[in-house]
Amino acid sequence: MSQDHIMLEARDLSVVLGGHEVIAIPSLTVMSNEVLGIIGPNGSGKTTLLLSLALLLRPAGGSILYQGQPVANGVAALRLRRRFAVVFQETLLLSGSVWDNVTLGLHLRGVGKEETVARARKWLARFGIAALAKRQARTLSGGEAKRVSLARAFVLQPEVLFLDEPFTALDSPTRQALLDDFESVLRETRVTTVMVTHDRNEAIVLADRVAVLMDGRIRQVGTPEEVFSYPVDEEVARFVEAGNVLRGVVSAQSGGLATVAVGDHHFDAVSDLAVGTRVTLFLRHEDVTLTLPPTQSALTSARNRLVGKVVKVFPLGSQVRLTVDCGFPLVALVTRRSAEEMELILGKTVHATFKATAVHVLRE
Amino acid sequence: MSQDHIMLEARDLSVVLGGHEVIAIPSLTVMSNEVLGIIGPNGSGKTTLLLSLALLLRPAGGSILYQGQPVANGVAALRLRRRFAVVFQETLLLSGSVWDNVTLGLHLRGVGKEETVARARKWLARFGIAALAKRQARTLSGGEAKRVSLARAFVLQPEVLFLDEPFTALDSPTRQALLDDFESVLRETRVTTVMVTHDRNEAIVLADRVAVLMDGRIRQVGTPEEVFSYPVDEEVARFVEAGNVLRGVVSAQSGGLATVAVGDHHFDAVSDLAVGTRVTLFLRHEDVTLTLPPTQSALTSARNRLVGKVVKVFPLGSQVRLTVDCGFPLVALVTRRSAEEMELILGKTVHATFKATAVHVLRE
Amino acid sequence: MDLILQGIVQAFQLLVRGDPEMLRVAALSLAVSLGATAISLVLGVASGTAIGLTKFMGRRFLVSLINTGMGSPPVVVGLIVTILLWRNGPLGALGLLYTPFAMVIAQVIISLPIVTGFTIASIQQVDPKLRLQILSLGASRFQMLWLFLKETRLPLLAAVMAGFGAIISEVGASMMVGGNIPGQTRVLTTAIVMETSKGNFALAIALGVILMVLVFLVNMALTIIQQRSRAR
Amino acid sequence: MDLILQGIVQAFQLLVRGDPEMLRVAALSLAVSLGATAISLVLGVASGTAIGLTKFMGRRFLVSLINTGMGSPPVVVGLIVTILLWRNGPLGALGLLYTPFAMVIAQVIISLPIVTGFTIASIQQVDPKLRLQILSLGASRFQMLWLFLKETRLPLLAAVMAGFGAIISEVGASMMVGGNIPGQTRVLTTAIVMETSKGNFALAIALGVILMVLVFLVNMALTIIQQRSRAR
Repeated sequence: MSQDHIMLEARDLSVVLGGHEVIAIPSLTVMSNEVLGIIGPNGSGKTTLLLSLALLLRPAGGSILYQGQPVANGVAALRLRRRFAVVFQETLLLSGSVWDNVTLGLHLRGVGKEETVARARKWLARFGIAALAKRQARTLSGGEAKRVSLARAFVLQPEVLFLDEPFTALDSPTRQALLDDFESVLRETRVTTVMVTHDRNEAIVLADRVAVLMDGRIRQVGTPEEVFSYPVDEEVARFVEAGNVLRGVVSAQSGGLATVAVGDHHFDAVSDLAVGTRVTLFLRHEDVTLTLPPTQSALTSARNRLVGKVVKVFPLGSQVRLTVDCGFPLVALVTRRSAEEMELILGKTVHATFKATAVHVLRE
Repeated sequence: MSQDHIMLEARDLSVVLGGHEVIAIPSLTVMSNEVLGIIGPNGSGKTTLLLSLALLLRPAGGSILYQGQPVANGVAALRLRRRFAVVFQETLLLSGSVWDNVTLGLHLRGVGKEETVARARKWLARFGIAALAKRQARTLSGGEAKRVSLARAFVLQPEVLFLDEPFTALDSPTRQALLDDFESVLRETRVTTVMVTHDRNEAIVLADRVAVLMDGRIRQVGTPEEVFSYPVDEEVARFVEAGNVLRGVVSAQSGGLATVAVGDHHFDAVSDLAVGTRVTLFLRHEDVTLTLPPTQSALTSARNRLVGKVVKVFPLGSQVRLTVDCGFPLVALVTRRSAEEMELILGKTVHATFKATAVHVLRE
Repeated sequence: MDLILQGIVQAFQLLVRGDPEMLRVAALSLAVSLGATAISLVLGVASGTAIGLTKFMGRRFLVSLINTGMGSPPVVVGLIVTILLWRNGPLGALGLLYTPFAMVIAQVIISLPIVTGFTIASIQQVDPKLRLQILSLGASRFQMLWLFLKETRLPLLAAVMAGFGAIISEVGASMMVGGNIPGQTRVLTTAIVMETSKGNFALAIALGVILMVLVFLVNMALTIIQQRSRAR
Repeated sequence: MDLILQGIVQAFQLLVRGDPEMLRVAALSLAVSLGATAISLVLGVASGTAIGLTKFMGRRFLVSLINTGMGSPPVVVGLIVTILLWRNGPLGALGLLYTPFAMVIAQVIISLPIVTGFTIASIQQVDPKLRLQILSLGASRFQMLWLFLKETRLPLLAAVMAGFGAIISEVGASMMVGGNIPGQTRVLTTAIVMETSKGNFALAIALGVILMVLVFLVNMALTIIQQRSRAR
């Protein structure tokens, strides 16, 4: 399947709940084999949008198109629904064993016994829960149950996978282990995925594109780099806690201080990840300091230093957001007074520095 | 009452719940007229400690001393309890009107009608809820109910006031307005106060001393400056999210950028508070950059720059915590590699810089 | 068909003109059931509060015993009370069998577990910190108990209503220990059974209407109380 | 005192040797109440599921009507059924009065609101997202309904138990529409009332023990079911 093929599309989508229009979206597309992250504050309609796209909620207006064809109701919708799978925040396992749960969707589709067994075995193993097959679903821990609910979705080999905050409500180590497994499954299957999350790091690590939903409206769609570095407005910026998103590989490691190669640049960051690990760096805009050259190369504890030209100036009240082209764009937030004193205008050459301790390293 | 008088003391306090010793404290003192903040992670036993000190929970071992005298049981304890007042996280108003709630404690003590009316009127007015006196308590909003529960405590003119996370579960503007009112009441009455909180800012702004409770043990007691700038160990540091705490007054204000005078120094910070406002500045250790002189006074967007001598070096794995004496102690967290390259040893003169956007300004 | 229509018409005539026999039966029914409810209220709230607020060995067993009592058939209660009050039974000398007092005793035994069980449940639903808050306001142990019961008064009222509702519409035990003696121990339910079996539908319907109205009022009050106590 | 001790001793003799009269009464009681429960199960679960899963005008009113039905006195149900089945009543031609069929009818009317009400409540307690989860697994509307009911089977069993418990220990309606005819419509409760009033404590106690055991078993099953469904 080509990457630029539209899998799912919403047009003029309107969802009304309790007399209020909670979703109003002129257009939203999900491309084949992409992971689309939907982020937004509580009550912004993320789950409602997901349910509409997954054909589990009838919209008040507009249409959902599957591979270019509008979705009809009734038996046709059922046939389509059987190409989708949904994993909710709550694990929602049915009574019975883990095996019963994982095979249920196949039984509902009338899949033959042999194939059912083969597929269920494969996905139980893939999520590391083969040993739990005979356990009663209600006796599982939160992390185990979540693995079952993921296996139950993947066993269906869906064309589109929908996830509603799947990793919330898990404690941190459980969550990290599951995220790692899930990510490798996702990379391997390349299944088209729509994922609702409120966790910025999850979106950065997993999503190919991110849609920001606020008050039922899509405010911005783009790559994680675009959305987190260049939020369209103040409100989006405040919600996503804007920062620079850089992708790279750990190139050196020494006692908890890692060097990460981003293109031709090398940055120091506090992290104990091994050499060769693919990582995403997150750096808050306000943690980037700009200095005017010529600057003496005095030793400073700000380990990362870049030279670049100001290519964008965006005033924000008492502060100014500046984009510096250092081979890649780096965004810094400085006070208006600094910007005036330093005459930070378009084309000005500046040094950008940031401390190794200010860089958040996320394993990809 | 003199400031150095011990009001309440716990000795060898041990509280056992469900077979586990949840509190084990060799000694803890509450001085007259001080505000003692108790901070700690969830489940560390903060509330249990508060209830023990307030004589609402019988300890398994040890004793509570009130003004040097061990507390007995029975009628004597009741007489002591009537010198205390407790405000819980939940407002726990009784049915009936606001007036009924605020006067209840006085009725229980058999206070005369005239005095009851006078005191209730005073405290309803003081917390801005005089107009609500006749309202049914259960019809109040969260913020209003919290004000009633505070008035209900202050009307008792307690010798010791106990507060269990009183400002949690309120939305941000309501919380700020109430915090302001509460703080001015506290400053005015100088009532001895024991306050449990998980909010660092609340502790910085309100407490004279802070006790850090972890796993039922007091790990550190000291002024907010001491505890937040110099946590005794890594675990405490990680919990309190250590940072520099500086107290000062806004000396200039221009369009959202404030200059704050701290002793002889002036710092720029992003804040729209008016000139003359007493503030506390909070600056994360990792937001302080150290540079070796002679450094060219190049223009930089790091608006705040100080010169000082390294007076303390504390290695923390891949990072090092350095204290720089700039007239006042300023703590910086740098990578071990930086510390080695810059030869940051005791006595070394360094420049410390931090951006105006990195300073959190808390109104005092 | 005529008989039934006629019965309904006559029933409303009885209701409108306040037939003395009908009023006597309804009054006795109310007197017995209200008396039994009052006794259950005192005993049930006291013991329910004690059980709900304290912890002791065998507490769980006692609570499950009370729950069993809530579900035990009234005819069995009637049988036991009859045996106890039988002329040569242990309490036969009191001569209470086939008197309203016997009915009150039986109805107390039926409603007491209901009131006690409801009381325990409603006390356990109150935030346990409320007790600490009341104590911290300077209440003595006795003042605390009083304020605490005042706070739970709506669920307690529901407990009393449920107890009353159960015994006013109960028929087996009342018939057994009361004997359904006209003018002495005949109550609404036993009268309805008797008049119906005699084909005397007019009086039966009239009494049925009164019973329904009473039960309806109790249910309505219960619903309102439960909604108000939930609203808090 | 002797009479009572004697009664208890005789009662256990009857129980041990399986007295035919006792067995006949118990068997009829079980047959009637189980039959009525089965009918209520089918009607109540179907209508309860429909009401619980759909939204329509007047739904609230219907639910409160069902709740009223749950609390209406059995003697009134007995009165209404008697009138309907009376020899010259609307359904008198069927000749059902004073037969076990009449008792089944009355008991269905008593237990149906209980089963329906419990069904609605237990369906509303299930996470509404479970429906979506089942649909998203590829279930057709019919498959979804079946899986959904399978998920709620424990609370539904509780509903049935509660309905059965209410009618097996009910006395008024059974007496009115059954007539307590020996060998034909005499059930546990009516027999206990009758034998007690005759002073025939041996049989009354034996029947009382059987009734208590049945009710106890139902209560125990209910408790276990409720605890298991809460554990999920």
